[in-house]
Amino acid sequence: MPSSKLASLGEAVELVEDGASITISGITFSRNPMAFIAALVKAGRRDLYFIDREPGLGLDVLAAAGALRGVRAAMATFELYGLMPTLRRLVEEGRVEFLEDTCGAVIAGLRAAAYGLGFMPVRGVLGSQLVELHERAGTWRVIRDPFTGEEVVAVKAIEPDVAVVHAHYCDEYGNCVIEGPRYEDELKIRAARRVIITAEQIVESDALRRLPHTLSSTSVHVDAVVHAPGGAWPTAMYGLYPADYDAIREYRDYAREGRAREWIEGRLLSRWGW
Amino acid sequence: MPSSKLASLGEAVELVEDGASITISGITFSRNPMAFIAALVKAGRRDLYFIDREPGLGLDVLAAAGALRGVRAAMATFELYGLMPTLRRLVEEGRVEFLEDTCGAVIAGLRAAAYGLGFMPVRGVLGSQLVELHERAGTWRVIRDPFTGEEVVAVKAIEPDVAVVHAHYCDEYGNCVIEGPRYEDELKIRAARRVIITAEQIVESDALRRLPHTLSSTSVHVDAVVHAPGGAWPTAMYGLYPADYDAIREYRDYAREGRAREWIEGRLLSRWGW
Amino acid sequence: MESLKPRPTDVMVKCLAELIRDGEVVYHGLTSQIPVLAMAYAWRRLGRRFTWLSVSESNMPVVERVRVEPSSGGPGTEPLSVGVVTTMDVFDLAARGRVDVMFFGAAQIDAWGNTNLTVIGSYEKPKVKLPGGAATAFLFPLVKRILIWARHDRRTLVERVDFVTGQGRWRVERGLETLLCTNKALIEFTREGPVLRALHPGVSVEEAQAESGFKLLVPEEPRVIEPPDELGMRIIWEHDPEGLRYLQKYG
Amino acid sequence: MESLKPRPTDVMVKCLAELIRDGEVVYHGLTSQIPVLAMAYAWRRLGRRFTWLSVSESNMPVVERVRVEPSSGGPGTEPLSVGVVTTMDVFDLAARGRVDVMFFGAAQIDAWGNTNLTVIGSYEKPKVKLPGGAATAFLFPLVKRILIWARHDRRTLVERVDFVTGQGRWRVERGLETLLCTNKALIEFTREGPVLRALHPGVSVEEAQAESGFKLLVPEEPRVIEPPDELGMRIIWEHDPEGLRYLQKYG
Repeated sequence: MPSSKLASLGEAVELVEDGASITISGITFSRNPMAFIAALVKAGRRDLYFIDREPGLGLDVLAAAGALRGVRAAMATFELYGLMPTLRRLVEEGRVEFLEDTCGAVIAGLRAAAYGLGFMPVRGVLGSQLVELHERAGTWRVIRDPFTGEEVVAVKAIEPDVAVVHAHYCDEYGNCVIEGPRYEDELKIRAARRVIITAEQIVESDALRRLPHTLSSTSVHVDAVVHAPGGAWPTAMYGLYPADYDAIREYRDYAREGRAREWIEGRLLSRWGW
Repeated sequence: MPSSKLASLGEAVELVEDGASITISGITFSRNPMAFIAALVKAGRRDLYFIDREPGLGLDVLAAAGALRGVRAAMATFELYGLMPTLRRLVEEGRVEFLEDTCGAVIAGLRAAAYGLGFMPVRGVLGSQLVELHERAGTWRVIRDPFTGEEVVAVKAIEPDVAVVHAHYCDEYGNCVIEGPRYEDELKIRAARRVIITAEQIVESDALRRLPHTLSSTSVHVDAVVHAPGGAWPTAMYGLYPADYDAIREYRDYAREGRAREWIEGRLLSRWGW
Repeated sequence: MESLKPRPTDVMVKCLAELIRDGEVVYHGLTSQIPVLAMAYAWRRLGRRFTWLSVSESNMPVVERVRVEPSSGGPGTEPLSVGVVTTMDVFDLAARGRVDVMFFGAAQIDAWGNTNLTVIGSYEKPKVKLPGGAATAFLFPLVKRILIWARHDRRTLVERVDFVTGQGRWRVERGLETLLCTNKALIEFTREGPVLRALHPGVSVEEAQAESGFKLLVPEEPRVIEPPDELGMRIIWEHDPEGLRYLQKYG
Repeated sequence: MESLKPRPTDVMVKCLAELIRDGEVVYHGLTSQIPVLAMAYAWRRLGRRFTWLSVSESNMPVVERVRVEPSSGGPGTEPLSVGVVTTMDVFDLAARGRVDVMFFGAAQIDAWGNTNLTVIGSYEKPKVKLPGGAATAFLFPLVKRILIWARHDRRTLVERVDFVTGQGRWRVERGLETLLCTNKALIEFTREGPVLRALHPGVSVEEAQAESGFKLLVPEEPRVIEPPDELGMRIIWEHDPEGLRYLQKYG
């Protein structure tokens, strides 16, 4: 039997060290692990390197809390609510480093790590100026297909120190299920060195027996399991609650005025008793 | 709306040409697309090249029907029922070519094809004599990781002409669900040029709405959908029927005596009205 | 329900909708409220039948129930999906040449259809840090027809983009269809150059050219994009009852 | 229920079971009725608690309900799995160094622990076409402890395998644990050579050596593998009521 991994937010946050690279679940305004992000802010984590495909609210909150040294993402956006209110400014001021990536290459890098490989090729990409950026950063290299001789971009494995994924339900060992859109979360779980699952519901393993579907994570992948009902708020949780766009817009307005911290403490941390 | 792909076994078998490379669903004695294999035998297909990770009954039936020119597999076994009764003899007599592969490399090759890539690296493998076989066959090449310089095996994409997958349920467009063990079937669906789904049940698309899980195939992957209840018999179908080991042992005994064809016609083809 | 009078944004929706064909595999990404409306318009007003996929990982949603939200990537926009189809799955299909249509935005676009979603100014010293190209660089070489929507002015339609996020030139040199719907016109990028194919009602060739930072080719009289009719406008409003499409200020 | 008298096959089951440790991640493949029984024995008789995964894509099955069948890859062997965990997923974990124990068969094995599951004779002109190594070549370099089961005779334990399917030497040179349970003995492959660690009851060092095609090292008196006791035998029979384990003729 694998060991029980149940932990509080405060205990699980100890798995993330200052300076760690981190990736989170969801997309812009959906299924971000906001409870855990609150815990990271509360714990005062610094110098995190944030990696994701299409992040939104969770990323800007970490940026506003001063937790980040760098970001690697294919797109960082507040969608109809405009540019990332805080991150945009920090990047423009040169206070946070930003490495722009592209979706297929992020996926290829995560796949390489998930499959225990040093690199993966990716189709497309050639011809974009992103290639220069990444060759300089040492994250991509243009190689030749050993069979056809064709030029192709090789993406170095992206193995975040920690993945934090908010799921629908999970047993104490880390067998979890995400419902609805997955984005790359099942891949992130497999690519990261450490995995923290926050879940709307903790279930008995027996409740997962006879489930005819694949698990989003297994006990072997997971280091901590945290019960965090409502843990994606104000982002959406498929089947359970919609995005709270009023709260997101409110955050955006505070952040544009440089008062994100107020909102984070008054509205987000307070929800978790901090 | 994608187009309806409903077809009879006889219509779908026209998608497989003599000489095609083919992969099938399941493993040894589980979820082989036996109805479709019966259709291939009935149609008298020849010179097929069979690709799979751990095939069993379906492969030997095709071998016994004289449908094969070659096989690429990591293991071809009748498990406790011994060596493949027909295939073993055909390979020993030099009448069917056999390229032995290894599980991780088969997966890597299928992944390459599924991701639209020319090749994929794979961990492990080095040090096995399989490397010589595949370098000679042009299917693997030892390359260096462009980032670390480490030696690694590159597997050329494995893109079968046709994948035939027996699933639990499917709509007319090809949106299908496999329950229980998947083996590599969802990957085979994505690697092959053409995909034929045979299903225990044809369902309305509306019955798949609100399904919070990922589909095993989508309409974009699939070329034909065949209603074939009991279509895995005598191999097992998770949740629906167990392997019919008496029938499998009976086939094995016939095949060992060189009378496989009798069993195939009397017991398998007859089930489908042939 | 607000005014049924079509605005330039609504004409953009129809312009994009008309570029979707029967039987195609169509995918939209983030901040794609206008493409979502174009897909709904193509389905309901133009009767086009295609495979509807999206960054929200929906598949064949009930189109009548589609509603745009401030995010086009969440579970709210396209309910009643047939199962879940991941973006990874769709991108793999794209890499295998199986995706026909994808929509992209652009902060800048040049005469080749190269797009910039990365930065205004230099990458190292950004004047404006843009959101990033998302799948742009990955999908530009892979998708059959790329439909771009952008504002029609000289800050957007530029001689030279500050950063080549989307490799339009790569596409155009290989004859892959690359089209731009602005709030004034429909432009197709070709080997010969950007061709002015159609104009919004009341926009002249001269105005379209004056607001472009590159030379437009006009080999034949551009057609006029008829604005959505009343039924079309009712459909657009049904899918966007709050008028979120106007937030991007295309008019 | 048949005889509770343990046979060599049952001793092999216990020999393998004792090599599974608490907390490990353990996976079995095809034709692995004996490893399945070893896992059940380790769980129920030895009280070992580990993560049970398998080629049947089960996860943490209810061990009491495990029943061996002619196939160890189908849904019948390990019912009541906690969800489905694919073999691909487990192999990826192995590639990341997260799988502790895997079982492999061998038609031939040499002093380095190199195994042959490919062919007797030459690959081009086979005398016997064997099933193939399955995951052998892939997993040999990746899994922490590899447990091999095989017949103890000079046709199996050979000086030189006809084909190196499993790269035992690669493992042994890197100090990775590689052990062999036969129907006579337990042998560990080490940098110094194959060490005779234990013997079945009634088997002498001389007999074990005489039936081996390579020289066994005996640095200390090999222990005797106590056969399963009555409770152990009842457990084995409960999981294999038809005695399928004896079909492979290990005695």
